[in-house]
Amino acid sequence: MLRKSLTLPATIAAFAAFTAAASAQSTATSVYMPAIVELSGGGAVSGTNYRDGMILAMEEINAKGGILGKKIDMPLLDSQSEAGIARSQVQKVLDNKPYVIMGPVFSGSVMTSMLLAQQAEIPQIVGGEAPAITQRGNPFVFRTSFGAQFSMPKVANYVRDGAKAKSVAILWVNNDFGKGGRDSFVKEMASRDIKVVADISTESGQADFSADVVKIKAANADLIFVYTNEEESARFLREAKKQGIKTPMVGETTLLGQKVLDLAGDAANGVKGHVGLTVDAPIDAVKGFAERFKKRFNYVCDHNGMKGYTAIYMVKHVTEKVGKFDSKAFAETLHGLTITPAQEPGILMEATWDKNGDIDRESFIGEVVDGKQKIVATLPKLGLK
Amino acid sequence: MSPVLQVNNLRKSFGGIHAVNGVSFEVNDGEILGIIGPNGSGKSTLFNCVLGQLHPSEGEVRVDGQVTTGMRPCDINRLGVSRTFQLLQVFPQLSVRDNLILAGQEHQGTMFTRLIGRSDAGLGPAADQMIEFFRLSHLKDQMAGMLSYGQQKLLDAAMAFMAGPRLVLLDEPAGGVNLTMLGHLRERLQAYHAERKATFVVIEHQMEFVMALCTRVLVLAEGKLIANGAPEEIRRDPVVIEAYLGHGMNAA
Amino acid sequence: MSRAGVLAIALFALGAIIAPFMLKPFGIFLISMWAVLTIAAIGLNLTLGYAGQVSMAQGAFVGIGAYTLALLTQAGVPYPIAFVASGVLCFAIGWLLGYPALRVQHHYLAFVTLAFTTIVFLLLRNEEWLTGGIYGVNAIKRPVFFGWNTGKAMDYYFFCLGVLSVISFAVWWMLRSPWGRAFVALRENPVRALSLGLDTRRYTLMAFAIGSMLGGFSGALFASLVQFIEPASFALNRSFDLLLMVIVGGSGYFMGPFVGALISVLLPEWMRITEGYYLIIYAALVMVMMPLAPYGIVGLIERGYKSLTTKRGQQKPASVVAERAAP
Amino acid sequence: MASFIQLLVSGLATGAIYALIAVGFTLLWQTSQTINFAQGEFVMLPAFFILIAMNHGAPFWLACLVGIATSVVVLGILFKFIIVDPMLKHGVLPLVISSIALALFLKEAVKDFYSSQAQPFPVLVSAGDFHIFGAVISSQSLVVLGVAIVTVVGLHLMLNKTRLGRMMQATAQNPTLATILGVPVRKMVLYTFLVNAVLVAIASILISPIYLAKFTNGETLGMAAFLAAIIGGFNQVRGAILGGIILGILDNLSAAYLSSQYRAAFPLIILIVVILVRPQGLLGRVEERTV
Repeated sequence: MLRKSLTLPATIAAFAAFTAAASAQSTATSVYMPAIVELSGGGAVSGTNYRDGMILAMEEINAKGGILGKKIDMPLLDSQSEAGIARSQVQKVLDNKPYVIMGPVFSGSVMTSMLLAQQAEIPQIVGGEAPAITQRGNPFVFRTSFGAQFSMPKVANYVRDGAKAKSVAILWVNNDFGKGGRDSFVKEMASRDIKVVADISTESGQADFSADVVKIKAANADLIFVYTNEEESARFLREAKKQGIKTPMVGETTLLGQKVLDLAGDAANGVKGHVGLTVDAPIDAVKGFAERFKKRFNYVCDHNGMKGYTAIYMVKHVTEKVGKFDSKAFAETLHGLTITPAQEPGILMEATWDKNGDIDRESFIGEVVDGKQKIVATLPKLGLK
Repeated sequence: MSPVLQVNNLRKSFGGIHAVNGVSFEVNDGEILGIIGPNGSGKSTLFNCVLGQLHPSEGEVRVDGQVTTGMRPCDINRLGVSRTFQLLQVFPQLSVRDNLILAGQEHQGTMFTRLIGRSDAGLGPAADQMIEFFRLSHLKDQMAGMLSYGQQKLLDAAMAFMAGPRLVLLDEPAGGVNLTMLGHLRERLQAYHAERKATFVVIEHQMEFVMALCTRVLVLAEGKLIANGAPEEIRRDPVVIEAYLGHGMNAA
Repeated sequence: MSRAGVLAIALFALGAIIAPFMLKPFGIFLISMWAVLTIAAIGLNLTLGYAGQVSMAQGAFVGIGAYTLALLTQAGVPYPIAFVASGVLCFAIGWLLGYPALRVQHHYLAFVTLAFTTIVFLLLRNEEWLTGGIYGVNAIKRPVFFGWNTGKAMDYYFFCLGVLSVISFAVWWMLRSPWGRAFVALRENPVRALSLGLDTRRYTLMAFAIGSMLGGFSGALFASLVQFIEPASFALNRSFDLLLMVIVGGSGYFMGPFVGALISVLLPEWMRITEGYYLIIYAALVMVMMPLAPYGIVGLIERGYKSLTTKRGQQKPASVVAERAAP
Repeated sequence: MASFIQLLVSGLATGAIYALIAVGFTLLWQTSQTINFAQGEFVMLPAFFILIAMNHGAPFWLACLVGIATSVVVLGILFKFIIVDPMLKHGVLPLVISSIALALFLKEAVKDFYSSQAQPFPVLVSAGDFHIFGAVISSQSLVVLGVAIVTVVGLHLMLNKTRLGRMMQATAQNPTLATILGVPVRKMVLYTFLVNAVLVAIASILISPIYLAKFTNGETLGMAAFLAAIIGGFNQVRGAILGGIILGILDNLSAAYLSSQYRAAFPLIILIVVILVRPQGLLGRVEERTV
C-alpha cells in the first residue's frame, strides 16, 4: 500500500509543471497565435504544407516589423491527425489567452475543438472543408478554403457542362473529409439529374484499390469523381491506369495536388478537376509566392500551403483594420469583409468571408498534362454575403 | 448401500489410441483404494474422466448412484468429490490460508452472498484448523509459491479436504516428496481418513506408500484393469509382475 | 492494511482534491481525463490483471458507453438513466464477449477481442442513421444534479472524481470478497480452480462483463468531458493505450490502473520539451521497462518495498512465471 | 467473369505477400512463443533501408541486397537479442506489450527521421501488362506472385528436405525433444528469426511499389499477418500460406461484391468463426492439452 506514496511527489511535480508552463502569452513585443496542425499521422501532408505556408508568411511579416509592431509568436502543436489530441491541444493553448488560433486542417479535428474556441471567444482559422463546420452558428470559426458545399457545385457544373456526363461513379475516402465531400457531391448530382451509378467508399490508408477499380469499371459511368486524400488518390490512379480505365476522371483540389502528381507519375495524366487554390494559377502574386515557398522549403507548395500563407496575412490585415489586438472585434470585423491584393498583397487573391465564416474567391479548372497541373479556366467568385 | 463411486466400462481414446479401454470398478464407502500401473497405463486419464476434466468416449461414472458423466468438474466437486493433481497445483500468488479458503468458498452460499458477504466466506477458522492439522501453521501467511515442494504437496492435499469431501482422488501424492515428508503425508492422510471416514482413491508409483496406506489395490496396464485385490495379493500376482517387467519398469 | 498504506491513500486523495485549485483549465481537463481513463483501466485490470483474460476490447467499450450516453441524452433521456444504461449495455455485451473466452485463451482471445474492437469501430462509422457516422455526436451535455451544474471544468472534474471514488470502493470491496480470490485462481490455474468447485465459466463471464461495464461508465464520463465524440477515438489505438496503462501501471495490482493512467495522461505533457519525439521515447521506455519490471511500476515499488522490509522479499515464487506464461 | 478473374489475380498477388509475412510470423510463434505485433512494421521498415541506400547512390538491386542484409541484422539479430530474449521468461503477454511498443517505436522513428510522407518506390519489373480473359494482369502482379511462390517453395524445401530445415522443424514442434535429439535448439531459434527477417524484407520489396513506402504501412499489414496465421493455422507453415491467400482473395471479393464500407470486417468475422469453430486453424494441428 505504500506504493502510492511514492507516486505522489511525481504527481505534485506534474501539477507544478502545468502552472509553470503558463509562460507563453502575448507580451508587449509579440502576439501569441498558436497553430495546431497535422504534423504526423494521416494528415501530415496537408498539415506540413499548411504549417510551412504559415511559417513563410510569419517570417515575412516579422521581418517587416510584425503586426501593429508586435512580432508573431506562433508555436506549433501537433494534432497527430487525431481529433482527440487536436482538442486537448486547443484546450491547452486557450490557457494562455491566444489572440487567434491557427488550424487544425482536418475537419474532424476542427469539429472537436471549435466549441472550445467558441466558448473562449477566440477566432479559429481552420483548414477543414466539411460543410458542417460553418453550419453550427459558431461566430468564431473561419475557413481558409471552400467548404465542400461551395466547391461541389462548381465541380458539378463542370461535370454537367464541361464533361457533359449523364452518369458518374464516385470514389471517396470514408473519413470526415471524404464523407463531407461525397454527401455534397451526391446532392449536387441529384439536383442536376446526373445519375450516380457507383458510390464506393474506401478506407483511409487503403493500399489495394483493385477491387474498387473493378467495381468502377463495371459501373460503366461517363465520368469518375475521385475524392480521397493524397496518397490514396495516387494509389487509385495507378491501379486505374493498370486496369486500363479510359473513363475521364474528375476531382476536387486534392486530386490535382502536387503530392498526388509526384506519387502517381504518369497515371495522373488527363485527370481534370476543380481547384480551389493552386500555385499554378495564372496570377503573378501566386507565382511569386510559389517561388518563395520553393526556395524556403525546397518542395513545391500545394493548396494547403497557400491556405496557411493567406491565413496569416488575413490575420494581419484584419488586425490592422481593427487597430488593436481584440479577438472579439477581429471576429466581428471579418464577417462580411473582402480583402483585395491591393489592400494586402499577401492575400494573393481577392477573398471574402461571409457571415458564417465561409470564404469566397475565384477558383480554377485544372488538368494534368505530362505530370503537371495546367489551369484551363478560371471560375468567378460565388458572391456570398 | 450403493458404492460411493461406480465406474462402468469406461473408455477414452485419443486419435485411435485407447488410453482407457473398458475399465469398470467400484469404490465402497470408507475404503482407501490404490490404483497402480506402469507409466502410460491410463491412470491419470481415468481420473480425469471420472472428474469431468475429460469426456469419456464411452461408459458411465456414478457418484452415490447419480450419473456424473458429462457434468463439469466444478459440479462434480460440489457433489463432494475432490482431488489432487500429479503436478503441483496450488495457487502460488495466494497465501496458504487463502488457498484453503478458496478451496472451500465455492461450497458456501451463492455467487451473490459471496460477493456481499465476509472476505473469508466464514471459512477462516476452518482454514486455520486445516492448516494446523497439516502442521503448516508457521507458513499460514506465506505465498504458496514460496513453499518447498513437499510443503506445497501437503497444501495441495489439504485443499482437497477443505470442503469436507465424501470422496478424495489423490493423483500421485507422494511423487517427488522426500522420505520424511512422505511419512508425514501418509500419517496425515490416515489420520484424516480415521477422523472423517472419507473415501480415498490413490494413484501412486511409490509401492511402499500404496501398500501401507491402501486397503485394496487395482492394477491398470495399457488402459485395462488387470488385477484387483488386497495389497498382499497384488504384490504376488504374476500378471502384475509381468505387466511391470514387460514394460521394463521397476515395480518398487 | 498497513498504516503507511492508509497514509498513502489519504495523501493521494488529498492530492486529487486540491490539484484542480492549482491548475488552469487545461490542467483540470487533463486530470479529469485521468479520472475517466482510470475507470476504464480499472475495468481492464479486473479482466486482464485479476482474471487473466487478455482483452483488446476495452477501447470499444469506452466507445459504446460514450455513444450510449450521448445518444440517449440527446434523445431526452435524463442523465442518470443514460449513465446507468451505458454501464448496463456494456455489461451485457461484455458478458456475450466473454463466451469466446470460455473456448479460447491468451493470444486467440486477444485476436477475437481485437476483431471485436475493429468491428465496433466500423459500426460506429458506417451506421450513420444511429451514430452520426464519421461526423460523430456533437454538443454532449454535462449533467446537473439537484441544482449542481457540472458544466464548468472544475465541477465536472469533481463529478468524475466522485464516480471514480465510488467505483474504486466497489471494486476494492469485490476484490477483497471471495470473488477476488476466485479471479486470481482463474488467472493462475483455471483447471485447478474448476476442480475446487469454482464455476470458472460464470466467473470468467462476470470478469468480462464487469470489466466492460467499467469501460462503459468511463465512456459515459468521457463523452461529457470532451463533449464531441467520433468513431476514431475508439479505434484499436484506444484499446492499446488502455492495455499499456494497465501493464505499465502494474497489472493485477489494485493501484496499477491509477498510476498507469496518470503516466499515460501526463507523460506527453512532461515530455513536451522533447518536441515531436515523445512517442519514440514512450515506446522505448516501455520496451526497457518490460524486461526489468514486467509487473509494472506498482509491482516494482511493492517488490522494492518488500525487499527492504523483509529478507524474503527478493524471493520470487518460482512457478508463478511459468504458470502465467503457459499458452 | 473478367472482373472476377481480375479480382482473383489481384487477390492472389496480395495474398501471396500476406502469406510471406504470415509464414515468418508463425515461425517466430512456433520456435519462441513470440507474437510479434510489430510484424507489419517489420515489412514497412526494409523499404526505408533500401531508400536510404539508394539516396547514397546505390543502384536498386544493390540497395535491395543492402536492405535485406540490414533487415537480417536489425529485425533478425537485434530484435531477438534485445527485445525477445530478455522477455521470454516473463511469458507471452509482456512480450506482446513489448512488441506493441516496438511497433510504435519503429513507426515514429521512420516518421521523425525519414519522412512522414509516402515515398515512391521502384518496381522490380516495369514491362507491359497481359490480357487474359479480359482481365488485365500487370507484369508487376506476376513478378510479385512469382517471387512469393519461389520464396515460399524454397522455404518449404529448405524446411522439409534439408537437415537444417528438419532441425528447425523439430525445434518448432518440440524443443525439449529436439534438445534431447542433439539439435542445437538455440541456434535454430536464431535461424527462424533470420528467416523471418529475410521474408519481411522480400515482402517489403514486393509491396512497397504498390503501397508506396510510408511509416503507417505496417498497421494493415501486421493485421493481415495475424489474420492469415490464425485462419490458416498458427502452428503450420502451410497453414499460414493458405491463410494469406484466402485473406487476399476474400478481401478483394468482399469489397467488390458485398460491401466496401465493411470490407475490413469480413476477414475479422471469418477470424472469429475460425477461432470459435476450429481454433487450431484450417490446417493446424490440435495442441493436446494435458491436465
